[in-house]
Amino acid sequence: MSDSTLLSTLLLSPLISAALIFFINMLFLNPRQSLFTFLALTGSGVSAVLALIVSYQSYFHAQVFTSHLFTWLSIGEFTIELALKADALGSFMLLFVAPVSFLIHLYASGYMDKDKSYGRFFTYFNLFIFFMFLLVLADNPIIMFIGWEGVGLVSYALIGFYFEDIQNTYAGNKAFIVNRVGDFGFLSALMLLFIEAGSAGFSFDSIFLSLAQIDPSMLSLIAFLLFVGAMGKSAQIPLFVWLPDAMAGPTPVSALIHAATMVTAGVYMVARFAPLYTMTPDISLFIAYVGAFSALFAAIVATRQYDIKKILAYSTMSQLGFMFMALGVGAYSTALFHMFTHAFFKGLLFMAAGYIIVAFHHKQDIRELQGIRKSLPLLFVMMFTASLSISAIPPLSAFFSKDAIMGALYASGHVELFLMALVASLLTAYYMFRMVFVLFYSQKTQSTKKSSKSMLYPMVVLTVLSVFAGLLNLPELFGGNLNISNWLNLLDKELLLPHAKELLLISVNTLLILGVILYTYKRYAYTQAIHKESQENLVAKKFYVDEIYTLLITQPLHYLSIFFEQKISHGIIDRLINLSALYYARAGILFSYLENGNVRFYALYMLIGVVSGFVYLYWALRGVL
Amino acid sequence: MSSLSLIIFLPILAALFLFLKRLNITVVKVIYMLVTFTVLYLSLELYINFDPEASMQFVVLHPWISEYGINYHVGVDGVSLGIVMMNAILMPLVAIALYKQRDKKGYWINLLFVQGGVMGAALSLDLMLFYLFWEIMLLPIFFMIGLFGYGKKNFIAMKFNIYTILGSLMMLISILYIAVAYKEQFGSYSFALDELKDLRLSSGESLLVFGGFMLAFAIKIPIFPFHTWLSDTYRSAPTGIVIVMSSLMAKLGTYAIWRFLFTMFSETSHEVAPYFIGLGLFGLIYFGISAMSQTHLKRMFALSSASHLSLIVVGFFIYDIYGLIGSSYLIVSHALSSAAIFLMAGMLYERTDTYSIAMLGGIARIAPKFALFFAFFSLSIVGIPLTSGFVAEVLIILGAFHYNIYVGFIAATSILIAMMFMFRMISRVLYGELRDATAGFEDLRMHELFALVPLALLILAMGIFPNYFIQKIEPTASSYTSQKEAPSYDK
Amino acid sequence: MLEKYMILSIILFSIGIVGLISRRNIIVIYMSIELLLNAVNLSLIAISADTADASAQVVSMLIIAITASEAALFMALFVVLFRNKASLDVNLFDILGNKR
Amino acid sequence: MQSDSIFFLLALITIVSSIVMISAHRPIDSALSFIVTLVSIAALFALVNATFLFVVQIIIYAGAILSLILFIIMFLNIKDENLPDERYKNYWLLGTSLIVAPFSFILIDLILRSNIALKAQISEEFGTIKDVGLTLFDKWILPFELVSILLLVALIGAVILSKKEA
Repeated sequence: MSDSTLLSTLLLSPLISAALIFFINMLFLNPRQSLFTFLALTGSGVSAVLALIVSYQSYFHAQVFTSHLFTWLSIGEFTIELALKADALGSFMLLFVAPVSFLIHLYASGYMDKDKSYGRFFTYFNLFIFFMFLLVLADNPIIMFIGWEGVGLVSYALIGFYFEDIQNTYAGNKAFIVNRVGDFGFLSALMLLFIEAGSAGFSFDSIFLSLAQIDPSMLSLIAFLLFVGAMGKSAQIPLFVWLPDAMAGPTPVSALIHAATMVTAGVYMVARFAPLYTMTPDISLFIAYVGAFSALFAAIVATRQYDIKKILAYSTMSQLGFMFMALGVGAYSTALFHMFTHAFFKGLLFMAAGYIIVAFHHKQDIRELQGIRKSLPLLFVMMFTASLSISAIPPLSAFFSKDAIMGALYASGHVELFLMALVASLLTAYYMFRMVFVLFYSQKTQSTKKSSKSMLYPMVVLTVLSVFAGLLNLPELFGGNLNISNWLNLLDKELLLPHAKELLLISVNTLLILGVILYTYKRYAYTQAIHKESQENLVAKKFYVDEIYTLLITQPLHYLSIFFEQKISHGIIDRLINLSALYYARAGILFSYLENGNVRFYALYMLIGVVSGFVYLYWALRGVL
Repeated sequence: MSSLSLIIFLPILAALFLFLKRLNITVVKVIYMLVTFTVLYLSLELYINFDPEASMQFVVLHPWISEYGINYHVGVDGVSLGIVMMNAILMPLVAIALYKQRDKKGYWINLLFVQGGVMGAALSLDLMLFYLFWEIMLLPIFFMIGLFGYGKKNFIAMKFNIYTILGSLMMLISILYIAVAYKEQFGSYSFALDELKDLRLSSGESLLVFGGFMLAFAIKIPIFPFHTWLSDTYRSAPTGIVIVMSSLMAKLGTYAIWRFLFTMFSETSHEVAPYFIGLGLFGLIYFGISAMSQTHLKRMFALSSASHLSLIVVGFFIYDIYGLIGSSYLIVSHALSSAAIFLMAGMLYERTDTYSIAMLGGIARIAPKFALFFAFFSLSIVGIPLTSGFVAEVLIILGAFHYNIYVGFIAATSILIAMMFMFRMISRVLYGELRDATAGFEDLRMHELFALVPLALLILAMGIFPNYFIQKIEPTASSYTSQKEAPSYDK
Repeated sequence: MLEKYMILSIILFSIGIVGLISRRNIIVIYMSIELLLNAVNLSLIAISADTADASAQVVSMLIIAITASEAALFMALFVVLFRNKASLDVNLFDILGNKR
Repeated sequence: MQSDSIFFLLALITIVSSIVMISAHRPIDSALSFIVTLVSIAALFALVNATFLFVVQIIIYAGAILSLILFIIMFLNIKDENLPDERYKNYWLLGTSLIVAPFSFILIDLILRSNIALKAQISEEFGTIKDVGLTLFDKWILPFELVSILLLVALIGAVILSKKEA
């Protein structure tokens, strides 16, 4: 198989399986579920295997796969090739996106078992992988944008998957609209970029070559607008409101789209445009601050959530904030590495949550799910591991990635960012273990008999990965040589700390986190503290952000709409038009008074006419006479 | 007879024949199908034989009223080709979809008549001929609303007609004015577009004449503030005619701006372009926001159409290759999408007897195919990637950014505006609980699928392989823009 | 001499028009019309005298003949109208007008 | 100069009596003053030697038509309540005069400015019955015959109009 066909197959196999599932689902009345499972798993499995091959070749032989499908659009200078390119960054993305997708497919085949919309679900799911690959592999920003919007669209469809409850579809609408606000920025940025630097072609490489000719303020604007797109997709302040609501979708969706892959697209995009961001330090710093505030905000809100999936959603937002902090200070590969580990442990956490939800009849409130350790021992182990990992306990995967971020923040000299990150990281440990202790350490016991093998296996794999994935990018401190960073070879800033300082940082950090976990244990394990929390304060109400948005955007728009339609269109313009017609009719009545049937009046009109004619002629001919 | 003349006159003659002859309704439908498919076949042949590199093709020129220089002069270029194809594709599909619902002979006769009128207006290169067809299109609309409409149909038909005729009269005055001015300068009357190009008018005169033309087009499109006939007319017009109005006639208005105004008054067009861009952008946002509070399905779609048409106007007045191509692409793509969505709204009404969004709901539970297509076409209006609307919007936005960065930002809001109401509408109509009106909702029938599937496929094809279609338009558009360089480009 | 006759004719004609339009009494209107014709006759006679040609006098005579026939019809009309409305007011005879 | 002063006298009588004719409230007053007008016009005819026309004017107008009018007025037995209520008569007269005034003024002005008079030599026979008769039956025979038809038509019309509804 040639490189080009390999890459095309990687991209197209999920699309083909999606199309097949779609047609079978539409055309046949009672297709067998196993057929769908087979098609879906084949589609994602093939691409997972190929993705591993691509990553292997890229890592060990620095091979760059390319594939040119067709010319999408060509007008004047605006030539958009539908071309794929798997460079180091792309291959790295493939390395975790494709396998995680496959695992979650496997998991979903258990989760969605016997669902009446099984076929529809996997159509969307495979379509999602297709768009995600398109996003990752695109060789120019417009095609990337298509993938970018495509994943948003599928995410919309999947959030509203259980459309019988209209609220779910509203959540989907919200997700898509907020995302599109981001896309507005993204698209504007791309257009400006093309106008400023697109004359030599619009693939990433040629853009980066002509970046130097762009005016710095314009460059900042472009960088900012691109980041607006990332804000929307990666749920950063202020465009994060959709992510918690997006948990209305089935749990595999939350695991795949709203934790592991799609939401990280913003991080990927900023990393992809790293040459641009290195030239605009102000915007980079802005990104770091947005990331810091998002991380902190989400972590604070997560401490008062009760819905198991919402906790994880805020946690995702918080972790994404960490990644943006790293991007902002120029530690691109560190951010990407955190994204890599995050995909595993967050995917695992969501899958575990989904497992619990299925096992306990779609209960999602942790207060109702207390004491399930006995019935789900394996799950307890996995969830505990994942929580340790996300809290950055050595030597689990997130320890390496998060610690690298902290180090980079510290080294960048922005102490305030470092402190915010530290607080957010402590809060992470707090809310994660709050959940774990409430769920598993309780006097109560609940039992269940449901279990599904196809759901468990992927989780086991992900547990292993979330434990060991960190070793791939082992820092020098621990005898590694930053394999992934070297592989990616992005324009990282040199943010190295002396080993002693780094060691000190790590130990203090770890100790603090352990202290927090201990405190959490004291507070929540085997107590009723969870029931005593106030529901009314600012944190529990999520800082009233949704309400503020409704008040500031949704409602004014609605009133404006009514105002436009009823007051301006109908009240002013249409009334003027109708009135002009009416007065035209009135004028007719007025003239009909002249036509009164009285002949001497007619004679009068005639006389007036004749006299006016006379006077006019007399005046006009005054010179001649 | 050349194929262009055949395309124009076959439907009109068939309509006259059907009008004069007393026939069974089935025979009428069969003849309708035969005629529209013949036209489709001829148009496809035209499309295939069309040489993108040459400008005006298949020109037919017969003297008509020679002492006044009025000729029968038709021809096709890249942009009118799009309208011709739309017309040829939509008409048979409309018939397939409405095949069982409409059993009045007049319905089909009027549709045929309208097809001929639209074809004629799109192809004519002589101002008088254009005016003739422009008015011919109007008559069937009047009868259709009056005969088959809903609500206060007589009032609305009357209002629509007087309103549009008012505009047309201004246009007629302008046409006569320039013909006389031409005689003063060159010694003979002429209504031919390529000769009138050479006419030199003072800036005040050409502004007035331009205004006369523009009024006619602005009312037909409609541009803010000439839009108030729109939502009522769309609401009370029967499905077939709504499709014709939104997909063909409104588009013809924008097309005519390009074909006539930009050719004859290129300098004036440049002078007034900023105002019309402003008006278009305002309309884009205004109509979009107006649509948000609509509770009536067809009115919402009407306003959404208006919003997109404003964007098309912006694209034309930007006068930049991206804007021009984007607008002509959006003409075609929006014609397809809006035709499909109005068709589906008609099906919805036929099944539920209501257009009120509040009374609908839960359709996706029992009619998955309907829901799928409805959602797809709504999303294609929003301009989701891989649908044709996305390509067009991206091009227009690119042109707008090229023109001016602020214009660009406002034009880019077009990707936000439509979905603000579209998504909520989809939720309310398709999802949630079943209502009284939607209980027992019947899924798409076979013949309806036959009408919708080609539209959906075409929209997808135009979104995935835009280059193939755009190559037919590009040389025409670039020949226009190379004549006059894009006026301003400031950061 | 001709100018004087002409001026007098014009004045009489104007007075006739004034009477014709201002008055509502149908008999006075009739007489105003006669006055108009007489004014014309006057000018015709003056022209005839000025040109020493009898043709204008013949025309004037024909006019008088027409006046006579007109008189006959008018008288008949007066009788009919008066019989119907018992009034000489022309404003009553306006059924051709805009009646709402 | 004698004829001039006679002309002015007659003109004055004509104008005054015609003004009285159009402004009198009762038709009988109008008719009587109209007789004065007609007679003075006849005198004006005589002043320019149109003797035959003078006779015709007196006989047909003053004699036949006016007496017909008077006869009708009396026949109809018009009382005051049968007369129209002409409250605004004077305003109307004034208004219409104002409208007509420029018309008359312009015509008079034109006549005064132009030189239209030929002042041909008047023969001895001018205005006699022979002269007029010869012209009438020589040049104007067709109109003359047509007028006779017109009179016949008017006669029949008058009879039919005034016939009572059966």
